Amino acid sequence: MHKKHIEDFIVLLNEKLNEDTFLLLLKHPHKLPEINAGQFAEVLVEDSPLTFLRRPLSIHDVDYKNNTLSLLIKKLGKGTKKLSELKPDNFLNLIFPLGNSFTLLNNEKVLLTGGGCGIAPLLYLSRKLNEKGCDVHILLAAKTASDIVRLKTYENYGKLYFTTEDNSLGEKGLIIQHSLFKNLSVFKKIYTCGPERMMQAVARLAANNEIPCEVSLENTMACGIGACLCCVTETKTGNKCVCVDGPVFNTKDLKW
Amino acid sequence: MHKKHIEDFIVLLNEKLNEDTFLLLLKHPHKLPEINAGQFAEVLVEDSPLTFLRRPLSIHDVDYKNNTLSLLIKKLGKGTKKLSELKPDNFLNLIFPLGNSFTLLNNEKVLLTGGGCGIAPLLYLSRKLNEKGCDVHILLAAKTASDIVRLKTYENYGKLYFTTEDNSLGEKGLIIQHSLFKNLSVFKKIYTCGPERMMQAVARLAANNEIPCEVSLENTMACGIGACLCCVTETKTGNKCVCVDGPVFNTKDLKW
Amino acid sequence: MVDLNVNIGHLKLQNPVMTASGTFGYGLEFDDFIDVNLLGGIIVKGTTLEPREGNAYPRMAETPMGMLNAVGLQNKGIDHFITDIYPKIQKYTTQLIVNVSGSNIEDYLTVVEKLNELDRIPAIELNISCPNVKSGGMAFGTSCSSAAEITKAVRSTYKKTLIVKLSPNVTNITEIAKTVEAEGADAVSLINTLLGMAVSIKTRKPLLSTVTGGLSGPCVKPIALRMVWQVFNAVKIPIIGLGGIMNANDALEFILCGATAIQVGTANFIDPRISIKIIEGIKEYLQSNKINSISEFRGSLILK
Amino acid sequence: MVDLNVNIGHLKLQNPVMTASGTFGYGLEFDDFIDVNLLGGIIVKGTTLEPREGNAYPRMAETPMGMLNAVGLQNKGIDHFITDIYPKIQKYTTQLIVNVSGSNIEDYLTVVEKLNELDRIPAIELNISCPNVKSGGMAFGTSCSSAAEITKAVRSTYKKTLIVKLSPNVTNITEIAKTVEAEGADAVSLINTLLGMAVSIKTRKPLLSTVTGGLSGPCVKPIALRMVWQVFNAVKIPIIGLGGIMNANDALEFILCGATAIQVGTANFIDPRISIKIIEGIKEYLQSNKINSISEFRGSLILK
Ligand SMILES: Cc1cc2nc3c(=O)[nH]c(=O)nc-3n(C[C@H](O)[C@H](O)[C@H](O)COP(=O)(O)OP(=O)(O)OC[C@H]3O[C@@H](n4cnc5c(N)ncnc54)[C@H](O)[C@@H]3O)c2cc1C
Ligand SMILES: Cc1cc2nc3c(=O)[nH]c(=O)nc-3n(C[C@H](O)[C@H](O)[C@H](O)COP(=O)(O)OP(=O)(O)OC[C@H]3O[C@@H](n4cnc5c(N)ncnc54)[C@H](O)[C@@H]3O)c2cc1C
Ligand SMILES: Cc1cc2nc3c(=O)[nH]c(=O)nc-3n(C[C@H](O)[C@H](O)[C@H](O)COP(=O)(O)O)c2cc1C
Ligand SMILES: Cc1cc2nc3c(=O)[nH]c(=O)nc-3n(C[C@H](O)[C@H](O)[C@H](O)COP(=O)(O)O)c2cc1C
Ligand code: FES
Ligand code: FES
Repeated sequence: MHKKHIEDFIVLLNEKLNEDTFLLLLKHPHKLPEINAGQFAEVLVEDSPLTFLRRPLSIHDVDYKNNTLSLLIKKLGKGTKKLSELKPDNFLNLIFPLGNSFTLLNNEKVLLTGGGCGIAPLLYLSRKLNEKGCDVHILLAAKTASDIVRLKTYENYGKLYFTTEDNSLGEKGLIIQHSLFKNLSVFKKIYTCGPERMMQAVARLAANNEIPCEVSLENTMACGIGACLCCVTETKTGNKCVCVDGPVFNTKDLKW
Repeated sequence: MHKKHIEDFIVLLNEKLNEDTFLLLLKHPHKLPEINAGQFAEVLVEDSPLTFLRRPLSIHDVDYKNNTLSLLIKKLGKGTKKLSELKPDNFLNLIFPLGNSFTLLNNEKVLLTGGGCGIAPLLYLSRKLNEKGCDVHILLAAKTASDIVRLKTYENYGKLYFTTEDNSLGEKGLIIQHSLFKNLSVFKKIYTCGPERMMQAVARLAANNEIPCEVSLENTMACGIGACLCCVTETKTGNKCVCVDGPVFNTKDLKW
Repeated sequence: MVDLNVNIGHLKLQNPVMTASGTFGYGLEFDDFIDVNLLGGIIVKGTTLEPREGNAYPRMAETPMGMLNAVGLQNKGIDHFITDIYPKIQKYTTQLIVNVSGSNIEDYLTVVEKLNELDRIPAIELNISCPNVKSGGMAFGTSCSSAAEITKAVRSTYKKTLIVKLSPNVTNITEIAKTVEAEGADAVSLINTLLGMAVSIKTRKPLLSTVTGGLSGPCVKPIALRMVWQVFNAVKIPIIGLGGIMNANDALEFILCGATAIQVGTANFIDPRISIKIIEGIKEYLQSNKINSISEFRGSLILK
Repeated sequence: MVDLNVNIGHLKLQNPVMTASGTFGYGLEFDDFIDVNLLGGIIVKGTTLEPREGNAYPRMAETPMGMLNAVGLQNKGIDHFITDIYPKIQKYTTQLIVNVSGSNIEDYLTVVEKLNELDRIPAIELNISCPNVKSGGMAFGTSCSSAAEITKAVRSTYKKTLIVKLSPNVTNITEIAKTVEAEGADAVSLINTLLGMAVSIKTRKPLLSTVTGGLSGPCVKPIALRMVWQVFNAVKIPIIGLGGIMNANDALEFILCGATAIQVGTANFIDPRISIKIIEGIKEYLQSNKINSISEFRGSLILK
């Protein structure tokens, strides 16, 4: 495991992507330590009376040349709202990189699929897989086209597909109704994140097709470093901490 | 008593006056209600996790033409530090005007004296007394010259005197060592605010010279409107609330 | 339209939002800010037999998301209340409830008998939980036997609605609640303040003249909610929930945990209009969730 | 140089700052952030006889300036501790204290006897105050008789330093403290978490799988300080104070109120380096106030 760090990042950019999603580009004051795809950070929300604990947020992308990383965040409540108000030159304190990471393959055909702000860790993952020569297919699901953000960036690392419930982009319907799921066996691995129900549906189809499937779980966390045992998920070998034994799990180990 | 209001003011100006003193110029969105000299406001400090209660701050000056009022604030702790970071166009919620007020005289010679941020209410008071034809003398005390702020503004409404402990401005020493105190009987009334010990010294000399003396007391407050009874001071007729029966008291009523 | 009416004993409230004793003066202090008559009711300041000067200054200290107070029941006594305050607050059409304190049972009884005579006071809240007085106060509320004794005595003379206000500074609040229910209380209100303390490392002194004081505000909400839920599962009489309610969401949480009505305390200091905003917020929540009445929502916590 | 050494029973701490059980793992989780050996000591996770899976998810809820937890003593049992954890933490030179829990006296005794054999464990903290387990836990800590019984039993077998961790969910914490002192405890630590609750009006469900859970963080500090002060005035054995300590000022407040040492709990989640910063801050305060030793400062609250 990589050494964990705690550091004040400098906000370079806070870009509003749609009504409630924004991208934070953060600069590390020194050399950015190594980060794997699927890892997350515990972010300190300052000046927010009712936000006592840090907020776990996936690392969306990493740029070692510029020592920056980015977070893709959906405004959900008090903490994320406060983060959405950050301005360039503000500081943001992160504990990072946390958790395990996705297992990467070499030169294989893989499917990355997700919805909502669940897609945050998929960008860095798609880049890593692309670098390893994989044939990367990315399926993003949403209610409507405007929910899908950073489309152009994903396109750099794989072939993009969409489902929208209102048929405004890609195929109409839910994620598992997409035609890709008709012929799942062409993929060597499926990676998924998003709402739990969505991930479970994907995992079930992956299992039916005997394709390994990795999910990134969300969970309420207090420490993010395995110290409090607040973030457990049930696995076939007992309760595991999502923050250190996850957030990435192979679905065959989960009690889904 | 005037009707009390609760209102979001707009910050027009936040001027740093010295290391730890600043002036907030606040615009009322509508017509500013009438305010008397000596009254204060309860100010809501937002986005400050450890500042739960409002902060009482004297009304430093009032401009009915522009519907603005100003606060003169010393950075002391969490709340005042937060207020010092306000920027133009920010909102600031005030409950105002609160408390009683100084008793004004017509066409008399009066002495206003204070130190520290205790001088905040003296500006509006000096203006009111000046308007009423009084011969206004203002004695400001500080450790050193740079502690004394808004000098030019006070000059508009009365004759200024100073004491500084390091002799950098005016006479050297403590407030009551000023030569004005040698001949106190020329004044019909003394108004004082500042550190309690300073006010008590002034009040004692006023009493010795049988000159009426009004003080503005500070106190820890929760509500500012007489509802909680947290802000009492002992008077000869029992405990009185500084927020409604004060903050101005005639020293003869206090148990000093 | 949603139905916000609730009953506490014989008392009918037009909505479940009341203001807590000691935080709302006699209501008059808030006339500049709100129409007090829109409230379900107001609980006026703790009233004792004799006038009380209360504790010495300082009486207040801010704490993380809360405050400590050591007012110590400063009030001018029941006779002054009757001659000076009562006439002034009769203008209100909302329910007026008097919070009663004392240092011994006889004092309580004398006050209660006098209040029994006042037409416009349909209920009292028996404060057996004030942590800020030397004798009486909280002492009555921290043992079942003394809580029983005082409730029984007051019940035998007081015929209108009797609310008993419980102390959270106990090992088992359900036992106390069951005891006062058994002795004839029409309702319980909880919680009063938690005993706390604050000191300054600058002066090395306590921040309160009394060293310890009563903690209130959002910091106590989790404890208050838990106690309301425990008592809701233990007694049949209505519960009035309070402790750290700052907005309509908080109020709804208490009702979800079983409170029939709620009281707004410390929040009045932060926003003097908050009690009215809470009524509006409750209405909106019920409407947008298609719940017809507040009683339908009460205690509807889902334990899967 | 200021003298930060303190003694708790036979235990010598290089400074009064320890980390609280359940909030610091086994220390190892913090190696990336701090030099754990700079601490006065660490209290490792609550350890039971048998492995425990703890409570179901969700186990955590944020509250105003605090959090609720319902971990429920998840741990792999004492034997796993001895074979797998103990070898790993022996690298530390700081004091290692094991927090012990159980659902009956026999379980406690078996665990304690096993810990008695471990050279590098000079003390245990007897947890008679966990609110998150069905049987045992807090039940032992909320009555004098059961607190006495378990302390006596453990004392008769355990020869090293015995710290008993008290529950704040009681009417009178001084009585419990006096009882465990009389039964031979070398020190008391207080407070464990306060029983609280949180619900969602969106889902209408409790936020914890166990409905109620343990409240910690700055919100409880006023209560914890008060209890430390009360117990300081009631017993002679050292007090380890905790509850909401977020910085050196908070720590100093507890010491001012009589604590010999303090523990940092929830604050470790916000800043994993905070315990070390607190040691630095205490040093600076003493230096700039010209106080030679922490024991000189202890309990020096000025009551005028
Ligand atoms: C490992 C991990 C990685 C994550 N990565 C991202 C990411 O990259 N981008 C992103 O936008 N979000 C991500 N999340 C979710 C994010 O942590 C929450 O949205 C955030 O903590 C909400 O904080 P808030 O203060 O805005 O909401 P709050 O005001 O605390 O809560 C608002 C509502 O959201 C619910 N809620 C709060 N936290 C969670 C949670 N962790 N899971 C489910 N519901 C919750 C609350 O119950 C409440 O109803 C991640 C979570 C985890 C555990
Ligand atoms: C009627 C009235 C009028 C006032 N007018 C002004 C004014 O015009 N300008 C101005 O700068 N200040 C004024 N004050 C004082 C001002 O209210 C306090 O400085 C402010 O509340 C401190 O808040 P804080 O959050 O910065 O400090 P905190 O972080 O709360 O406290 C910092 C330190 O200051 C002490 N302290 C806090 N509040 C007070 C208080 N009210 N009295 C004495 N000590 C206190 C605390 O004990 C602590 O040691 C007035 C006070 C009153 C009661
Ligand atoms: C300043 C102050 C004075 C109080 N006075 C009384 C009182 O006289 N009688 C009483 O029963 N409760 C009194 N209380 C307790 C409140 O009524 C209420 O029970 C407590 O503050 C918890 O609610 P809150 O967190 O909403 O404030 C007082 C509380 C405060 C803050
Ligand atoms: C997640 C979590 C787990 C805890 N587990 C234990 C435990 O196993 N044994 C114990 O005695 N106390 C446990 N506690 C209580 C703490 O040790 C401490 O007494 C309490 O949190 C108050 O201190 P704080 O406010 O500084 O956190 C736990 C607290 C938290 C937040
Ligand atoms: S969040 Fe603390 S162990 Fe995972
Ligand atoms: S501050 Fe509440 S009565 Fe004065």
